[in-house]
Amino acid sequence: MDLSYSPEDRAFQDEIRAFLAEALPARLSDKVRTGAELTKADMEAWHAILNAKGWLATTWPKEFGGPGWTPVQRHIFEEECCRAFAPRVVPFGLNMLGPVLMRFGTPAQQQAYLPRILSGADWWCQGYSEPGAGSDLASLRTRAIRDGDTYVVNGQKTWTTLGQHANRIFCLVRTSTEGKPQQGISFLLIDLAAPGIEMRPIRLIEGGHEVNEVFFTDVRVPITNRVGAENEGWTIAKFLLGHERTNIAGVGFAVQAFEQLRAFARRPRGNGRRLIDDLLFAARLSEIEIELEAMKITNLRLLVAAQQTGAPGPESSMLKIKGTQIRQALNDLARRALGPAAAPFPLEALEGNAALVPLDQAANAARYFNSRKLSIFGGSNEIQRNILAKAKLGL
Amino acid sequence: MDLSYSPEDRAFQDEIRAFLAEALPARLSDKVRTGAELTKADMEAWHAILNAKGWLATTWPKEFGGPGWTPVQRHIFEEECCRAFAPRVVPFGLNMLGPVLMRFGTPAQQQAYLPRILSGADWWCQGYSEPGAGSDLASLRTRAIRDGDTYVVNGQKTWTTLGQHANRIFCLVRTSTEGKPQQGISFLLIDLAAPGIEMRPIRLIEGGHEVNEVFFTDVRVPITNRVGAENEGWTIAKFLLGHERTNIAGVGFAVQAFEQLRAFARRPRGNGRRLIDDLLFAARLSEIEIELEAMKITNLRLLVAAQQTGAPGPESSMLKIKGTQIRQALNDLARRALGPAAAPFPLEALEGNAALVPLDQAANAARYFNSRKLSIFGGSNEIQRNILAKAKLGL
Amino acid sequence: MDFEPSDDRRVLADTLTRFLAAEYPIAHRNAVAYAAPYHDPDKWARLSDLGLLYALAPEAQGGMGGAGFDIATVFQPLGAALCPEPVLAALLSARLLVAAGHDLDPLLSGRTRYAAAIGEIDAPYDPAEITCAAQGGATGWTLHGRKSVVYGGGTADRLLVAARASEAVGLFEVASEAVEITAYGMIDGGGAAEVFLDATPAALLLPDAEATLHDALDHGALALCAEAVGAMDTAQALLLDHLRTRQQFGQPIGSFQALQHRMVDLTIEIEQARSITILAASRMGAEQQSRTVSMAKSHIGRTAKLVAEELIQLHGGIGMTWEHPAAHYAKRLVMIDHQLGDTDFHLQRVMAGYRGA
Amino acid sequence: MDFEPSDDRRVLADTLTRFLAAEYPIAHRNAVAYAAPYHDPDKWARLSDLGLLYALAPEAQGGMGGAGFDIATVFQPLGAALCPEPVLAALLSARLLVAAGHDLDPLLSGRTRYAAAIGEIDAPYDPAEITCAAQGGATGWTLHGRKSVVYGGGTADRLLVAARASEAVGLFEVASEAVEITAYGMIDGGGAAEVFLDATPAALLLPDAEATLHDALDHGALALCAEAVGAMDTAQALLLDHLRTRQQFGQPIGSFQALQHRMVDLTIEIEQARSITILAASRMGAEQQSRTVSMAKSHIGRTAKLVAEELIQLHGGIGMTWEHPAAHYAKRLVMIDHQLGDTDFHLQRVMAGYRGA
Repeated sequence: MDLSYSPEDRAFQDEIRAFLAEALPARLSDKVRTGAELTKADMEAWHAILNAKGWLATTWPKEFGGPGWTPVQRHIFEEECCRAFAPRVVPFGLNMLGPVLMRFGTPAQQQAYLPRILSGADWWCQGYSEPGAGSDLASLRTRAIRDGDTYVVNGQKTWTTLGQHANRIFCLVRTSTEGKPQQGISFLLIDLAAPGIEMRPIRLIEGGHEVNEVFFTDVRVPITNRVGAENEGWTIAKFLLGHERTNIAGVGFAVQAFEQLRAFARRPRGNGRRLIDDLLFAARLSEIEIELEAMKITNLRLLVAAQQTGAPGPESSMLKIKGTQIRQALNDLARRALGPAAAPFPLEALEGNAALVPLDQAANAARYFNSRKLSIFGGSNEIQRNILAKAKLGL
Repeated sequence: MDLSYSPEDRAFQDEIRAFLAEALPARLSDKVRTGAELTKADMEAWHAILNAKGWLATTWPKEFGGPGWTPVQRHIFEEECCRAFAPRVVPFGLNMLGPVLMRFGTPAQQQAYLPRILSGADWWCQGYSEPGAGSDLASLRTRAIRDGDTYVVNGQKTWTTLGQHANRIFCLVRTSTEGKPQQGISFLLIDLAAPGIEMRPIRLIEGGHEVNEVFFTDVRVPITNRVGAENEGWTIAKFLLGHERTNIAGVGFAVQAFEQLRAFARRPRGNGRRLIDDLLFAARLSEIEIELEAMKITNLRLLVAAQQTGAPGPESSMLKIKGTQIRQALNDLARRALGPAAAPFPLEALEGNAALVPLDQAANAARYFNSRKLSIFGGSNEIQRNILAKAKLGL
Repeated sequence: MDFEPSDDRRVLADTLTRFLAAEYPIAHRNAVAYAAPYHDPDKWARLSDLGLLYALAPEAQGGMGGAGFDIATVFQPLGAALCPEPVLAALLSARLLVAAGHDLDPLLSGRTRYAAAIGEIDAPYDPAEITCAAQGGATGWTLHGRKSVVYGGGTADRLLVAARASEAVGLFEVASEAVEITAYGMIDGGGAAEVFLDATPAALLLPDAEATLHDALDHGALALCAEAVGAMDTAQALLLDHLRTRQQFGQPIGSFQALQHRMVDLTIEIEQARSITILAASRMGAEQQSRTVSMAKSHIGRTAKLVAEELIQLHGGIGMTWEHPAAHYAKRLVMIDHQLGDTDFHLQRVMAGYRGA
Repeated sequence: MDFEPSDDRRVLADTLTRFLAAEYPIAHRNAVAYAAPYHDPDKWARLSDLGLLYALAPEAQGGMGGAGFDIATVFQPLGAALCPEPVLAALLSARLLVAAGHDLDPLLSGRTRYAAAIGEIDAPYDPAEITCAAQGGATGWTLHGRKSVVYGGGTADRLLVAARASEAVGLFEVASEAVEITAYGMIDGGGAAEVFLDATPAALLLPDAEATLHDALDHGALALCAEAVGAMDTAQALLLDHLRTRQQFGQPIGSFQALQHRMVDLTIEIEQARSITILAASRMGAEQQSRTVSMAKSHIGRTAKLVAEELIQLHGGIGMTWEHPAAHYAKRLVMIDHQLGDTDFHLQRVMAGYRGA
């Protein structure tokens, strides 16, 4: 039992800190700190900085241009990025498609796409969910019908995050209606410039635009853009679901939110009093802090176990559930901490002389509402419970 | 909208209070207040006092010897009895079998048994659950096989409350294995003095003896002791479940527990400080008080609705769930209020010079553990949720 | 004992419910609730013509109601329809003007719009903490300071301002033109404003207004509870409809037991919230008014948030979208806890009741 | 970073687990835990012979451990087997004797049984509130007052007593024969005692012992956390077995989704409790010792109760019976919250950490 980092890990941590102190532009970390929306250019700029250092594709092995880090090193990197308020890396190409191509793609596909992910030439988005296929993903109905050397794709995808910035989409499509629903699914790479594709924004509860619907009408996709065998896309879908859950616990984000909230609560108000001295507030904050401290260890325990066994087990569903509960609880308390001042609509947030609260708190209500997605997207917490009941508890 | 009692109801309330002040022996109310075990003689004595006044069978119509009260009057009576720490009326004959006989019994059965319930000549207990048939009551396996004018009963019943005091038991037994499990059940009245019956105590978690197992070996029961038609006992079981849920919310008991706990928390300790001034304790107590105040109204709303429609709906399951949650929360907090002093085992409770806490609090831990039964017995809260989902929400 | 509304109140509730259903379909509601002036002035006039505001004041002061159940009768349908009109501002103002012996008809008729400017950044809920200052002089009173998140403050003609003069907190009236007002919308719809008082000339209505302010805030809190009950009823109906119709894994998701049990628990909490709101309404004007209202508001704060969160969660992704009514009900249900005292503020008022003997 | 126990600790845990499984089957455990002397003196001697107690003290003082992980290694198997032996009394005493520079071997060998008499009726958890008095005189010190719920007090040879002399709380040693002791069993098994001090002659061990007492209580709280984790693991196994085998409505009840989801939530809480206990063990002797132990004890207090209540509820009636192990695990899990500070007491210690800058 030894909960401290090894000397090597501590040296690694120092290296990350030094890099972030030098390379992370304040204009980006300020935006993250205050919850301001990052532009496409902001995200691309941060990707380019990381890529220049060789630290962009943290989960990739060295032969494909990754740094070859251990899970613990990746954890340290993510922790430090959060602490420094670095922008989050856009995961669709790097952490989702990349590993899929390395495992299931042809050499030609790997050579064509992996370097473009690193360079930023391609921005990928994800075409999984459909209006009728959410938790029950296997019921998806977007059809791809063979016509010579191409598939003709018709249907609709939804919840496509940051699709407005993307030039390519990877999709699960139905190539057969025979057998069980899982059996007729294939995995396609689609150029968003192809004729017949329309992307429409979905406005979320707090007013922001981060997800989209994608409509496919007679879109022609070369069969060489299929990854893996025809009708065997479900294997890839499961691989993605089970394999790449880096930072699923979101501990770094939770620590960030906790520190911001505690700092705010300690600030004396106009009448000299501090929110932290309100006993019920302090009790609620303590309860979350305790859960968060426990979560840090739970996360590390599973990380170290995964490092030893090579793959995360169904336990990662525990990280998803508890991790989202903690982040949502923090966002909830941060919203409540503002009292009536949480109400002004962020799109018209008061600034300057009329400001009600510090800038990094002004979006607390919007953040709270937006964070309700955490327990829904990426496999709802109900689905995670089903998985755990079956795979871990044997019920 | 008028939440106050009518002048008639208030006069009725005064009458009850005056009666209790005069007729309830202090030796009984002291036992109830301190959680001491009531003997069989104690319970019989209180029944006799109520019966002499004509207030024993509060749910019975006048023609059978009841007082003919409205649901609101019954509620007032129960509220006042709780406030005065009167013993609880033993419900098996009065509130369970009585209404069954009135509705399904033959005139001969009614004449034979109802007066004996009032007089105390018979003490009934209930033979419903079996080791393999708890929530799934219809799977019961105790067999009754016809042999001329008698049934021969073999099997086992369990959770028979206060069976150690009883001379008779009403049972659900299987008279047919044809069709759906619900279809082959009959309702029998059995004399516990009959050969082949053995009653064994079940010791509960906190050490007390209030429930029993009953074993039947070739017990002969005259067919005239069957209530209702053969194989139609399920109708009676459902009638009992749906119909007679007097005081299912247990509001009176909760008020009693709340008042005792608040009084204890307000008492200055040796160092002059009071538990009530501990902010977290006060917060937890307040949260329960709020639920209890809401529950009082929820209970009355459903009571008045039942008075108008003639029968309680599936909503009474809500009273069961929330009512038991509140009572359990109060028992939980009362236990915690004692700190380490909750630990001494009640069977060896410290008294006199060595007493740790006031006598009416000494059994708090035992009460807490015993009260875990509330959400299990009489249809578990899980079963109540199933009922509500189907019958009230249409899911 | 009787839990049925009186005939008068039933007629008012029915009229209001029909009007709101016809005039505030969710698309229109959202259109007006999220863009300046954050309500619909035209429909506000028509609501006033229905006599709505008269239900908020007692007969002795020219109204036609004013009891706890009258307020609940008005606000429950408003909540069920997510109506963004500044009726809360009118209610608070009416209670203050009644106490000041002021003529209420301009307010009750809808001709003059009032807003109550009580809360401040560092005194969000408790009038005892007010720091805005009132100074008396030869030419009358002037006010100094800032009032925050004044509901309906952006569209009011007159403001009723609580400000501290020497020891006591007094109640003053000022004309909106006389102050600097920054109006804005709220995340759950409807409008509020920052009010900057800079030697603003004011008329004194009540020299010692603390009890009056508490009473007005109690009435406002009751109104918010009733509004929440109405919104929770609609939320529950939306949710039940979704559970019955949304298919996943070849069956309606309402057939999954885990969701059924959560829906049952939610239903029980909503019924409890309704009950404690009824109790609070019955105690307005009675001895236990403040403590009972606080019980209700504390319960509602917790329950409305639970309903909002389950409303989104059980809807899944669609409940996160601006397009779906669920999102807007969820926002309102959560943000009600930010108005006139949140669940813990009111819990502490309930706890204060233990301090006595 | 490494979450595997060291080889020494693994051997100790395995030895202890095997011993307890063989010697404390639940029927025997209940037989000795609920009847005077509320433990099994014979097996206590054999446990001591295993060297168990040496793991509780540092090598410098003649022990073979004493670190946070040593304590966790001992108490987790004790919890898993519901062992009623007074090991907690030994641990508290060992920490006190270490601080006093006292010879530990009589304790660690099991030859002399010590109990720590710290808590009082009105000072149940916090040594700062102690009122028992120590008076110095020509013939030495005498103690006056009463100590309550002294774990292992009924079977101890020597008592270590915290008592107030003028300003400071000091630590004293008395012989059990010199005091009046009322021993009793506890509702969850095991024994405790009331200790009446009436001019009892005592030896002064430490004149200012408050920090030492806090340190001992921190170690005791950690031990209770580890014990709870062990008991929760057994509880979870009992529950899973029940869910897999108990049939109702023609299927194992573990196939019902509502119960599955509750079981998952329970599992997550247990893992969180294990994690925070590991963290606390790692911080013993470090700067954050007290606050981290309080985090763990507060979490455990809440979680162990949840596990206990679900253990009974999901077992149904059978879980309410004395015959079934579930009932006894449930009692222990709940009553751990009554020892050395409950969930809210420790939450307030965590909250106190915010008060600084």
